[in-house]
Amino acid sequence: MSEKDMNYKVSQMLKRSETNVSNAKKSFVRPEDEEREVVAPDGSIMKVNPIYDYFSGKRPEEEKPKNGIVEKFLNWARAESIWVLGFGTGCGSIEIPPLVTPRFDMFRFGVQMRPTPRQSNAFIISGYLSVKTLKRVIRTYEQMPSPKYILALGSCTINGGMYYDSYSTINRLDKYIPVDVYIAGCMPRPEALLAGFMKLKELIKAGKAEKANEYARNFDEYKANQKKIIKDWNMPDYNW
Amino acid sequence: MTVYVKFGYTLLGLLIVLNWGFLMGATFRKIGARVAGRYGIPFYQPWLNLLKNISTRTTITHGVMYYIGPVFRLTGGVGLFLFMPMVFTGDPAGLWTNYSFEGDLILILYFQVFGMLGMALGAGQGGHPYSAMGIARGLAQHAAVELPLTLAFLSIAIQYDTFSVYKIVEAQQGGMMNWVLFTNPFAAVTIILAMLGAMGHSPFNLVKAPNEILIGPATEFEGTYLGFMQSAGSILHVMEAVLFMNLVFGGATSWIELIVKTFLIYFWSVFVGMVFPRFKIEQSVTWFFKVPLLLGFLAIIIYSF
Amino acid sequence: MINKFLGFEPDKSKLPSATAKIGADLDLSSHKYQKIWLGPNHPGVTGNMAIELTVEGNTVVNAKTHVGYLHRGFEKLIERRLYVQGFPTSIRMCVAEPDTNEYLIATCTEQLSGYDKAVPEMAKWLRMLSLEMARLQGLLRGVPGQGGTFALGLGVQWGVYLRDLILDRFEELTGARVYHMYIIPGGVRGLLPDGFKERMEDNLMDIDDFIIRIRKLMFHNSVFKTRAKGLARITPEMVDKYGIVGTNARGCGVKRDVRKDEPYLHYDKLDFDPPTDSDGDIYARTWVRWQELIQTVDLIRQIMAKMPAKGDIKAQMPNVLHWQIPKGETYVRLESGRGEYGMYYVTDGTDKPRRVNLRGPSYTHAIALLEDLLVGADVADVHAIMVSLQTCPPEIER
Amino acid sequence: MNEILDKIKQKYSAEDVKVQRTGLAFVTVNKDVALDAVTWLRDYEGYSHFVMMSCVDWIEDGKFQLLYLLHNPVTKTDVGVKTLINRDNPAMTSGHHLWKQVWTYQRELKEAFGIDFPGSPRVDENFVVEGWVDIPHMRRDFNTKEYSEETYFPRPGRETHDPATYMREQLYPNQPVTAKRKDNDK
Repeated sequence: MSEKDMNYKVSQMLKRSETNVSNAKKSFVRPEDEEREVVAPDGSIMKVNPIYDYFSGKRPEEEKPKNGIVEKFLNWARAESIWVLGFGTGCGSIEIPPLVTPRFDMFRFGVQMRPTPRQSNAFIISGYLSVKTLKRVIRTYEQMPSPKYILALGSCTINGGMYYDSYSTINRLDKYIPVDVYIAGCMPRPEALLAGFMKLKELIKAGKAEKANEYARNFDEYKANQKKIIKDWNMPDYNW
Repeated sequence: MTVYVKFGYTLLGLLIVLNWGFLMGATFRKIGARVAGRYGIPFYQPWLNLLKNISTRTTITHGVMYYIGPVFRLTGGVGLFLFMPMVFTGDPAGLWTNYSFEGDLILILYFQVFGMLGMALGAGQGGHPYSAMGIARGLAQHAAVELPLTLAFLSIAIQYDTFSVYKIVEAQQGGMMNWVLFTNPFAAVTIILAMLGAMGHSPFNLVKAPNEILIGPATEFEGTYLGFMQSAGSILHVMEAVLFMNLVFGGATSWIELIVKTFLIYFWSVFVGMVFPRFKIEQSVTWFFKVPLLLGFLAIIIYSF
Repeated sequence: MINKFLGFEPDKSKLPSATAKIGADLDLSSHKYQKIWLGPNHPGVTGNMAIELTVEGNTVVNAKTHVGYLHRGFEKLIERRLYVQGFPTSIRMCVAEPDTNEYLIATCTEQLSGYDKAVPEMAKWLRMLSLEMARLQGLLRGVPGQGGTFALGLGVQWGVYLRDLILDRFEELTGARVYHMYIIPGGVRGLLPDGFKERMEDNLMDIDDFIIRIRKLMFHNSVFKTRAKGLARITPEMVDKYGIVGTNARGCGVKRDVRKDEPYLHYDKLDFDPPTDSDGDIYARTWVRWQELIQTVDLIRQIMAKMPAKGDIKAQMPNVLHWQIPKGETYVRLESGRGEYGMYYVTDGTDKPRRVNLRGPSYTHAIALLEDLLVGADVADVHAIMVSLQTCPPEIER
Repeated sequence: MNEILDKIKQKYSAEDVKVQRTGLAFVTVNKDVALDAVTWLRDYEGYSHFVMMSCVDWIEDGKFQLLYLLHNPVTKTDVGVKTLINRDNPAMTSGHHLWKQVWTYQRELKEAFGIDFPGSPRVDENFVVEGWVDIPHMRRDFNTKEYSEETYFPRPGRETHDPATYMREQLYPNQPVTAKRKDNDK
């Protein structure tokens, strides 16, 4: 199938899915999350919308890098201290334990694990993503502080891999969130992961790992893609 | 003029303590890695982490208290430092004794809790259920640690008839046999046991356990706040070690001695933490209320008569 | 939701009323309870799953397991692949011990097409070797992993290192590190390389040393005992009620082991006795697994000693691209490191299977059993209980 | 083994009794007595271990085939009790009171095949897929490849081959095509 045909097909699919989504839109929000009017303690009536809390309505903004040598110095520090979020999204996470243990020991390169998205700046998408996980990945990614980097593990994040025809897993990760480094293989060896981290360091030091800004810039496009496959969109558009 | 000189020396001392705290943290992570058979982090990793944390672009807010939490914690560490004599030179107004005065032991006890309370307020406003849970656990355990610790401090204060840390150090000079470790063994053993809880290493680190809950109070903090908190943590660790060194192990007469002694004191808690899993909160509270509390009472009773 | 889609709503009043409820009835607006989610993004959760806890203070009053984060639709995908194409797909169903899936799907297809008698002797021994190695690498992660849930990370570090050595041997034998595809219909893919037994013996000696160290580190450790004893107790009555299998059942004294009960391959020619314990708590389960670690090392030694030096490794099979299996159905089970692991395989006479359904032990352990065991537990123990049941989410949702 | 099969034949007029191998047999009984047979096997014949519950979609016959697989830990034998239910309007009596894990299977079957089990706890909740709007995903008439191509974004340039056709083209490019096999990719 040529590129042109594919583009045509994709545009057709988008059209169709838009109608689908609009038909089946309302039903997924749970009753307690629906927008409604409640009576306040003083008797007044106020509107509440539980899934939009008070800072989630804001769009992400581009955060410009600093100038020249300052940014270079900070980039060096960022590259030498990469904190990875401990969220194993797929079967590739079986290769994370060897990385933190004697055989491969990624700590010596300044790569460490952190348990919460607030404190980590690298996210290993370890393999295929089902739509259910993608929803959580998006929320997690948006909560991570900028600058943030995504390493996509395995061929299933590149083009679907052996799950290309599965109804549950996505095919291309870069349609939904921006990816810095792809690590191919099924499953990639720990050495490949280490090489991926080295590549990421190179990118950061060269100032090319600015995908968080790219996400902010193309926010509408990414959101449209995400909403196309997440049929039960019952969360804020952006949360941080 | 001497006021400014003294101030300068105090600032210098704080800088030394901060860097020593970073280095000590890195060294012990490296020791842990070597026990496991790993190479471990480079020794300069904590400075890089600090730089990286400061260079984070996003800043989030959950309200005023959320900002003040890390500041409180840092204040706790710095306050502990300000009133603690670091190096004993024989001169009560010496340059490295900071602002130690009569009765600073009580102030130091207060500052130990201060950081924890600040964290409680900050993390509470963070709003994350794990933060609240971590804080509840942290305060419960802190109370359990403080009780035997305070009893031992009181016993030492009764023994030397003073609440000044400087005078306690002074009284211990002149040979190893003058240390509290030998003159008041009950209080010393109480402190050595309660120290494990105060240092926050396994088995008493459920507060920030990543498995049992997320990482407790720090769950919502990021970027600069986290950098602040980790710096404050480093200072607190060194200062706790200095406190125990001053009270039990005869103080230090030079920076070299201070570094060696704090290293060994800190090593004790790491040594235990390496091979023991962590207690649940009720189990650790029970543990502190058994042997350490009993020994603390004994120490008080013996020196009251 | 599905009802609406199908356009009918069954009349529930005509069917026997069954009012059994799962979980307690809680008034969440009373502010007495708090809902917290453990996972999917949580370092304490095994794999990618979530537990929705309702807590009262520090005590869990209700728990719900949420799975599906790893759903790939394997059973659907295999239905539209040739029998041999189903292989690389199916083994990814469980990443902890992938070889068990290879054996199951190979045996199912062999049984249904009548080739199960044709599998050569040598291939059977090699299959057994690969299965036992898979069990060993799973246990090397699992036994110290239980200490890891209580923050005893040292054992995990040693264990995962030794697991890497076993993966090296796998690489030598099969060419792959995690997903091997070694067992194929009709036999296995290759013979033992030269010097394999010596290198394996070297690693096994390291593991012997590790077994002694881990006993000192975990089972003689007072803090570990304090936390693990009496926690999440399984009684023998619960075994049949919940469908508990494997080490979880053996931990409370119910001796069930497929290798002994219905010996497959050449397990009847090996000398072993599955270990049991009577307490049924986390400590007993871990202790059984530790004993099984010793036993697995012994079994690998026995297999390497008893296997023939040479022989055919693959039966003559039809062209896999045109391989059609007559209509039939079968269920094959084996003993994996987590317990009975089985596959229901239905063929309809074409070149693709009609239905493949995997029965993983976690399906019952991690949902029905875990939800009941968690009630009344401390929040800090949730992770330990989950790991002690050897939860493996991919085999629940496939 | 044979005694029990004879008993099931008499008691529940089972058809299609097939011994697959030593210690494993499948019987088909009527939908109304299926759970009776399962209960009887559990309580009187010692088949106390519930192995699994499964469903096969025989779309040609318009039937769903439900399977209750039971294991006897004493005699080490398995009996699979099968029953056929109608494909349009599928519903089955719930068996969640028999074993604790049965409701999980029923919840999965409800989601994957659309078979209803009235009275089974939490049967209407999501099991593995979230926000599913298509027909139940394990039914034979649900085409997963088509769905995937429509919903997700296939990467241009990725090719999939039917193995038989591809190998024939590669190995014997000049030979005329004789095999009548259907293409793998519809």
